Amino acid sequence: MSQKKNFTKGFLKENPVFVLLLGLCPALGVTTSAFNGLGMGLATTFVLVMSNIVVSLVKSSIPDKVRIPSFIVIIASFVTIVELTMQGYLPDLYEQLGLFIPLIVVNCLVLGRAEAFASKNTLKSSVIDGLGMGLGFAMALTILGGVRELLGNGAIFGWKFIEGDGILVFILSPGAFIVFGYLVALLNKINKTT
Amino acid sequence: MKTFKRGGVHPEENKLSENQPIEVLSVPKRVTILLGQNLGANSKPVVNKRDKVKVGQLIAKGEAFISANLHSPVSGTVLKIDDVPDQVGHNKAAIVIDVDGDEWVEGIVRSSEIAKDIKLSKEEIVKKIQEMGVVGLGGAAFPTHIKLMVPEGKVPNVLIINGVECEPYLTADHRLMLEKGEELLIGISILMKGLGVSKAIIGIENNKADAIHLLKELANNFLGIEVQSLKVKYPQGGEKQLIKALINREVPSGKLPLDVGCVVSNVGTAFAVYEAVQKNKPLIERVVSVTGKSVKKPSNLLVRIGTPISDLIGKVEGLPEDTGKIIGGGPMMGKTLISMNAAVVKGTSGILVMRENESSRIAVKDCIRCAKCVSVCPMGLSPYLLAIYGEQERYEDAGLEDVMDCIECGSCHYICPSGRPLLDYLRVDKVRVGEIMRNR
Amino acid sequence: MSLLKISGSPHVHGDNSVKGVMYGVLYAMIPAILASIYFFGLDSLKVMLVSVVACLLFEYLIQKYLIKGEVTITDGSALITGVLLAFNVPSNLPVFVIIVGAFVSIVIAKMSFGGLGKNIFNPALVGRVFLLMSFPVEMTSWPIPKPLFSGKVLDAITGPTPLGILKEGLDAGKSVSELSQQLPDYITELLGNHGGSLGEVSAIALLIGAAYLLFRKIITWHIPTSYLGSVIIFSGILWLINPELYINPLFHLVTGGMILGVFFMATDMVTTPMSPKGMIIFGLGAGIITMLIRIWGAYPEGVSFAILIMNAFVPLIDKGFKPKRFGERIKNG
Amino acid sequence: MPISKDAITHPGIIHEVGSERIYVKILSQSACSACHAKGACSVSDLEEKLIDVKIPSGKSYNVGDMVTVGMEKSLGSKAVLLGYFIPFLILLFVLITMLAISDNELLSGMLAIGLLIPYYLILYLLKDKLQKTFEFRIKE
Amino acid sequence: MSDVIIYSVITIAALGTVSAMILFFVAQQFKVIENPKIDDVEEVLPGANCGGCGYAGCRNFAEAIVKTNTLEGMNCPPGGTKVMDNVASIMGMTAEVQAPLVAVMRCSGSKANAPAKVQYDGPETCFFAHNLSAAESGCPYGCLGLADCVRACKFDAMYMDEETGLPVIIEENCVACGACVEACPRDIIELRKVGPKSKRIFVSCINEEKGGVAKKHCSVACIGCWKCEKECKFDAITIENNLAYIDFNKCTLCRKCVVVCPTNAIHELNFKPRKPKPEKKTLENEVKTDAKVVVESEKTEGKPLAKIEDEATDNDNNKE
Amino acid sequence: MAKKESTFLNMVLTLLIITGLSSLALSGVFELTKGPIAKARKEKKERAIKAVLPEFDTMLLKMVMPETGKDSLEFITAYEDSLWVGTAISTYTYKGYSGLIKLMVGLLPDGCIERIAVLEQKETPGLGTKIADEKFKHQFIGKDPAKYILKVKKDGGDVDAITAATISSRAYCEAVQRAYDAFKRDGGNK
Amino acid sequence: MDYIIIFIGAIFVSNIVLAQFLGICPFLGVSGKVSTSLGMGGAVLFVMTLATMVTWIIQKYVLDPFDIGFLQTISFILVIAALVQMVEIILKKVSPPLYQALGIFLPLITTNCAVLGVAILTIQKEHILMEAVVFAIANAIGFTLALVIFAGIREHLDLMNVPKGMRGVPIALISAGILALAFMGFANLV
Ligand SMILES: Cc1cc2nc3c(=O)[nH]c(=O)nc-3n(C[C@H](O)[C@H](O)[C@H](O)COP(=O)(O)O)c2cc1C
Ligand SMILES: Cc1cc2nc3c(=O)[nH]c(=O)nc-3n(C[C@H](O)[C@H](O)[C@H](O)COP(=O)(O)O)c2cc1C
Ligand SMILES: Cc1cc2nc3c(=O)[nH]c(=O)nc-3n(C[C@H](O)[C@H](O)[C@H](O)COP(=O)(O)O)c2cc1C
Ligand SMILES: Cc1cc2nc3c(=O)[nH]c(=O)nc-3n(C[C@H](O)[C@H](O)[C@H](O)CO)c2cc1C
Ligand code: SF4
Ligand code: SF4
Ligand code: SF4
Ligand code: SF4
Ligand code: FES
Repeated sequence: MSQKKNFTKGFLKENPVFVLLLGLCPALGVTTSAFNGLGMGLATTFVLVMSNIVVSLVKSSIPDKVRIPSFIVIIASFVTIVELTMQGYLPDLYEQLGLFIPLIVVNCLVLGRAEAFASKNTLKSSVIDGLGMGLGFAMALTILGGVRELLGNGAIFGWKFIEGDGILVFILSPGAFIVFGYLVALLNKINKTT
Repeated sequence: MKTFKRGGVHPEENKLSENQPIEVLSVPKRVTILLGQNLGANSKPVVNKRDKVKVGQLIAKGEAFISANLHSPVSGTVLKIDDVPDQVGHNKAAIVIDVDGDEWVEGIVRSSEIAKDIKLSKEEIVKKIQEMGVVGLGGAAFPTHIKLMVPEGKVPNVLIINGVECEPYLTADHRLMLEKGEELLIGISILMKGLGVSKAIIGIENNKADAIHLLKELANNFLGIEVQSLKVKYPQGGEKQLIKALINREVPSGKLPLDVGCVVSNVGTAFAVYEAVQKNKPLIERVVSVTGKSVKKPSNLLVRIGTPISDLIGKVEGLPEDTGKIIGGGPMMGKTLISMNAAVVKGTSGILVMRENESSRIAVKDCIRCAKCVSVCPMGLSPYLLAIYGEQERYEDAGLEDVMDCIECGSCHYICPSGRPLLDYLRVDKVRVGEIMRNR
Repeated sequence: MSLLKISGSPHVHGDNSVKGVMYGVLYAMIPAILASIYFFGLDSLKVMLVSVVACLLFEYLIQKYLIKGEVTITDGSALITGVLLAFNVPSNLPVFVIIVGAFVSIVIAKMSFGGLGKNIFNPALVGRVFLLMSFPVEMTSWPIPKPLFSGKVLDAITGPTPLGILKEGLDAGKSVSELSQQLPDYITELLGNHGGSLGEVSAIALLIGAAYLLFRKIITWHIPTSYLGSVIIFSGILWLINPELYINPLFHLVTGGMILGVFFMATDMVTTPMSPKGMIIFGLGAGIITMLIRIWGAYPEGVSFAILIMNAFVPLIDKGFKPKRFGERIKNG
Repeated sequence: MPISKDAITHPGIIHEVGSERIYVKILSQSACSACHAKGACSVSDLEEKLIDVKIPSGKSYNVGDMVTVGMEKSLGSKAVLLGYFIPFLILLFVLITMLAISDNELLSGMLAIGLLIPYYLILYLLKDKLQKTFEFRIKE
Repeated sequence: MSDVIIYSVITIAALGTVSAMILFFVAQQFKVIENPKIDDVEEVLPGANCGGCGYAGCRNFAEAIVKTNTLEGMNCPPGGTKVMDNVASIMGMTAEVQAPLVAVMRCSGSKANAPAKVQYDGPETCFFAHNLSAAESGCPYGCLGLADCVRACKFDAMYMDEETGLPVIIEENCVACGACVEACPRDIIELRKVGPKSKRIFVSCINEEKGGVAKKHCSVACIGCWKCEKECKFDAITIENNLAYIDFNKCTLCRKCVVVCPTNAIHELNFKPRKPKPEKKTLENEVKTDAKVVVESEKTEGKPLAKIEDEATDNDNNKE
Repeated sequence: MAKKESTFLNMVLTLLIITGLSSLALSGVFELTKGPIAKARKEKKERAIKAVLPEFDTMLLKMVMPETGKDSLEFITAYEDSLWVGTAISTYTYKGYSGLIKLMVGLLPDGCIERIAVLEQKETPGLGTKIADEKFKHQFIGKDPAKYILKVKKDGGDVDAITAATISSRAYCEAVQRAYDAFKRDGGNK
Repeated sequence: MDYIIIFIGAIFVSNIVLAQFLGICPFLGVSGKVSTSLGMGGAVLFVMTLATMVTWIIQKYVLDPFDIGFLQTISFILVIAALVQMVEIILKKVSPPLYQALGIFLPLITTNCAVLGVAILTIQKEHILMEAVVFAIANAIGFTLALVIFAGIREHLDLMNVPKGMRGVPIALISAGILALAFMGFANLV
């Protein structure tokens, strides 16, 4: 696969959220606004890229059987780094994302990529893969958050352009499922036609 | 008023021919006797091409356990023994006889005098019935003698006679009960003797009050025969439902009436038994109702087995202009005929002609889960689900949902507001599940 | 003579059709429609019209342009959804909000599943609950009835529903007997001259319709009976324990959407179990959940939630409570 | 095996054929079984298990044959009961009693967890009996 | 400050070690018994999971191949020889050569050739219609046109021709998985050798009725007249139960039988069009409608069924 | 490079190294971010205190146990030029629509409410969250809870509840009342 | 009483799947068959309780005393991963047939997301051990409830001819959304 394709596949064809259906908990849990979605997406991207880097660097010095626990430790470390950094420098966002930051650890996307891709590929392609997938994830979360914010609050990225309250359900939990459902259907359709 | 509890429907009765006495249809020019007329294995021909046969002569022998003898209903020459299209157009083995005169084999008593005394013993009765090729005339054409051969360990204690005729339009049994009441009762007594029971109940639906009245009166002269009137409800004639209605026993899934101590026979069968045992006459003719709203002269005809259906139609002054469907049997369970050239078989209880505007099904829509089909199913099944399984080819699931219990009464399709062809899919299910079970 | 037809049996069909069933329900709703027009005036007519037109339009558009199948808006089911949605909202609901509700009912709750017969949740109720969550202000300001010919043409005074009065009062620590002065008497509640959603206020009008439905055998007794039964038993027990804290069962029966819900919405056959036993379980469950929410929950009214929650259980109920098979029980003798 | 309402079945492939038993390999699917991405994420959730089954009399099998192994559904529930639910009850019961008699959360917690050991020991001792209970059958 | 570091390292290292031990045991218990070859083999399989190989899915097939370590009797119809060659090279073996097959439709009872005499009113499935009665045309052998076969085909190799009411096989897509053969309740579809340059000759009828009866249902029925049998010099044609059958192993594609058939029941596919010569035997309209069927499946501009002209040129293609 | 064998020793060593390294790294990051985290927390609090009190230069912390409620309240007494200018009280209620609501209530020495800030809440967006809106908070400014009844109008008080969020409004009042009561009990000043 | 509030709260009011969005992957992935989803519930019940107990103890007696709370994530995930594996090994050692029976009956339990989430949540809520255990049990039950209802819905949807574009995941998600909507009726039900 060419590097470019490797990078772009995460956006449509193999979008981790809409197509592969990975990491749904944060995808539904934090996307009450586009900004939160973006924040979560970028945090995940960071963890993904960093752990991909480390995994592809150390891949040959790890015995097969402890691969997974080693990866978990590596990933968990980066998650904690994100956690601490956010707490220090983006306290408001940290509060909004709450529980879902530590849960990046169990996001199958991260572990899956480390395991399936980085542990077999070169540093460069691992970085590209992580970046592509991570940004795909971030994009998905931003779109989901954006749609929910727009419908639920009449705003995008906090910029309110419709007066009044919007349709509240969309920022509540049912709205997450419903919007997500239709987005998956839409993306299926797009992927089928292209 | 007695009836079965669960499910059932009440379609328009339309018994147009109920007041028409049974007429004898003249002998046709050629008859076609299918070798597989009855439930079970085909009969083996014992005549050859160009052989001369007489009325009542054995022409095919039932050799397998479940199969029956066939006798020539006419006298003439065997034209061929070959595949011919049956009522639905599939090619089936048959003996075709060209008619020539009306010569009967000896020993058949042809007088209409009523022979009351039952001279034969239990075993002789069963043997006679087998010899004479008597099969059930209630629809499935199950060889009657097998019903009388009670297996070890089962004890029948009541004979149930099915005079329900719950199918709309059909009146053959009704007329038979009215016109041959006494013979019928003698036939029943013979069956009782053959079976070794001392009790028989004739179940008749309330819309045949005259028959109930008549038989009740006549039954006073017979020991152990009781007539019971029943509320009109389809499919009361189904044997499981009838047993439930009359003696409140439920035949368990996959079991036979005998397992709850009874045997069910149709009134026509009882009459055939009478003729076979008392008159030595094989089953070569039966009463067929030819009816329909557009039919000029709805009738009940006594016809020879093997008569082309076109002859029957001719007798009622021809096929009406606007005919949309011709059905062998009643409107609920009958089969559509593909042409009128096919012949009457032992199981043919009626020929129903439907007008064009009656014969289309309503447009099929998706199931709206109205549960009507569930509530009318006399077997307590979930037809909507079974039909979906059929559609999606999930036959294993259909098997687990007891689709094999379906008696194919069609009540579910009849009632469905979405016009779903439920029974059609259930039939597919049943065939497929049958295949699966056989493969196991 | 055209071609003979061949088909499987049966060859006759009962005279029932989907359309017949649906229009039967519509006829049954006429008394309640009239009552709502009487009590809430032309506003109510407006809400109903908007809702019905929007529902039909959405259904038409989806069937024509997205599913690209047969258009079946004349079968009456979208019409019922429209009327019932209107029945479940206050008469002063803004047009925009009604249209959102119709969209949710038809597009999300019905057509996404494939249309009539396939939806798991009751469309009108999904629409209503969605609106309740999204527009709590609009959905909980109930205009006081201003009967059509009563002369007073006051503009939209809002007031609480009887259940609202009760809930608020109890939450504020008042006792039932203190509150009962504020509550309308039972005659008023039966007739419908009090605050509430369009179609729920007049229990009498609804009961007339319900009787028609039962008479025409469009609905069966199972769900209404078990639903109302469990409500009576549940509230009755609590009432007997402490009549100052828990109001009597009769009040629960005639107030809020109970009658509407029980006879018109909990009986929607699409979203309810298939076997009689299953229906009884459904009714019991819905009754209990309704009372849980009414008595201990945040909302004064729980009928919609209860029915929707039980809708979710329908597949399980259908699995667990099959119709009774013939011949399972061997009875000899 | 007739169509039985109460059987759970699992397709598998014969891995090894012994004199009396055959070993059938099944794929136990994890939560992600329905996931399209299981190729991308072959973590530890696609796992293979070997099931040994007694050979029905009069049949012979070859390595690589597709077979379906099955077991009464009630046995599945029984397995969940023994494997998970009873230990859960032990956990809960010990914890509650311990917390009732002492206030030491650490001790109570550790003890509750610790008492699982004798439970599994007992299971271990009942090994043979369990072996008989959880007998698989083979279809086709 | 350094306390934190010490505690952290101790805690996590301790936890890590414990996990390591646990996982060591896990590793011992759950030895991966998977042969990596399975993945490799699965990779080259088409992934259609059609079941044509006799296994539940492609992976099962791959497992079976690797497990049994033999290719005997193993064939992937969709993939054909190419895939099996690939598999063989992974396994380090040679694949059995299997002559490629393709599905052919052996009924030409189109709406025009076999006009409906009754009208079927029931669910759209051949299986049910077959059990209910003969076809609308009355032919108890002919195609029911309700597309069970088309639905069974997972390779988009079939579609229903609206005009003829018959299924059409798109040769290029057909992988000879046999699903349609299995699905057809009337056993109309047959898998035949593709033949050199996809040329095939076969009797497009399976009606076993006597000629007269068959002809009543359908104008292009095989009437069992023996003409083709007599014409064939290679003993490729046998007639049984009033029905001719051409053995594709013996047929040399000489096309002589095609011409003698009085009902045009013998079809030839993918031959060069013959030089059109005036037709003498059959009715004009029948030929036309029949031609439609052939053209559909040929996807060429074939003018069917005239006189023998160029059979010799094709004669040497028949060995394989 | 060949893969390491999965021997017991190898595995344990690898994991030890990895965990050791990662915990080292983590504690490093922790040390690095400790400052900023603490600062962020402090700033947030200070911002809130400043938002509810008039200008001040010194502040004094203490904990006061209210009569009702489980936890003690934090009192921040503020002085400008050693003059008591007001007290900020971090108060709470669990009766919010989604439980806990934390407020910072600024009281002037005379007991009047200076301003109120919402510290923490999980109310429904668009409904309960309006307790942080000016429109709602504004009505408390300058009110003396001794005269101004801290209850929603429905319950006989003086506070205009947020439409469709009575529960949140009620809880808000309760929290303010708790702060005020503690303030009074504490003697009002220091 | 507190326990009841925790219990009902976790099952109905803020259901782990429908309101907290934890364990969505298995919720969408496994819930195909009612019988197995019930069995899975049993397994989750045990694992979640056990994991919560262990992580609670670690938090309270290791992380808190040494003031290394920032290691929560990494230590919890290690413990949970190891624990889940350990249960499997023990079962396999103790009784292979039992283990096989489970294997054929249940999909593997990889609901790490929910398990870790509950472990962290219970710490955040400052539960005591018993409360933590009740919380874990309730969440496991809530998870099972959602799973079983959903398995039913999925089985049901399989029977329906859902429009092509919506088939599968989209319609499942929309059903889940409506279910979540209905569950909101339980708001404040304690
Ligand atoms: C395989 C088989 C065996 C049967 N054996 C008996 C029997 O031993 N005794 C009996 O009374 N009926 C027996 N029956 C007849 C059935 O009970 C029943 O009368 C027959 O199938 C016709 O029923 P119907 O006309 O309701 O369709 C048997 C039927 C079948 C198919
Ligand atoms: C749905 C259904 C309806 C039936 N209706 C009748 C009926 O009206 N009269 C009748 O004699 N047999 C009817 N039968 C056939 C009976 O079940 C049974 O086979 C028959 O009475 C046995 O008698 P026989 O063997 O003498 O025919 C019906 C069967 C079914 C399945
Ligand atoms: C999804 C949803 C969220 C809600 N959130 C809140 C909330 O955060 N705060 C609140 O006071 N009421 C909230 N409510 C409204 C209450 O349920 C209730 O309607 C209201 O508090 C009392 O109504 P009133 O204020 O009009 O008297 C919410 C309602 C819904 C449907
Ligand atoms: C007795 C009866 C009750 C009905 N109740 C409702 C209802 O509560 N809500 C609704 O949207 N449709 C209702 N319908 C109409 C229809 O069944 C409904 O739109 C389907 O759920 C759409 O698939 C009802 C229909 C009948 C016959
Ligand atoms: S399912 Fe069978 S038995 Fe039941 S109503 Fe339908 S046809 Fe009759
Ligand atoms: S009667 Fe028809 S519409 Fe009603 S449930 Fe049965 S199949 Fe569905
Ligand atoms: S046409 Fe028949 S044989 Fe060919 S691919 Fe399709 S189903 Fe298989
Ligand atoms: S070939 Fe067979 S399966 Fe295909 S449409 Fe014709 S009858 Fe049906
Ligand atoms: S289960 Fe939570 S992200 Fe998958």
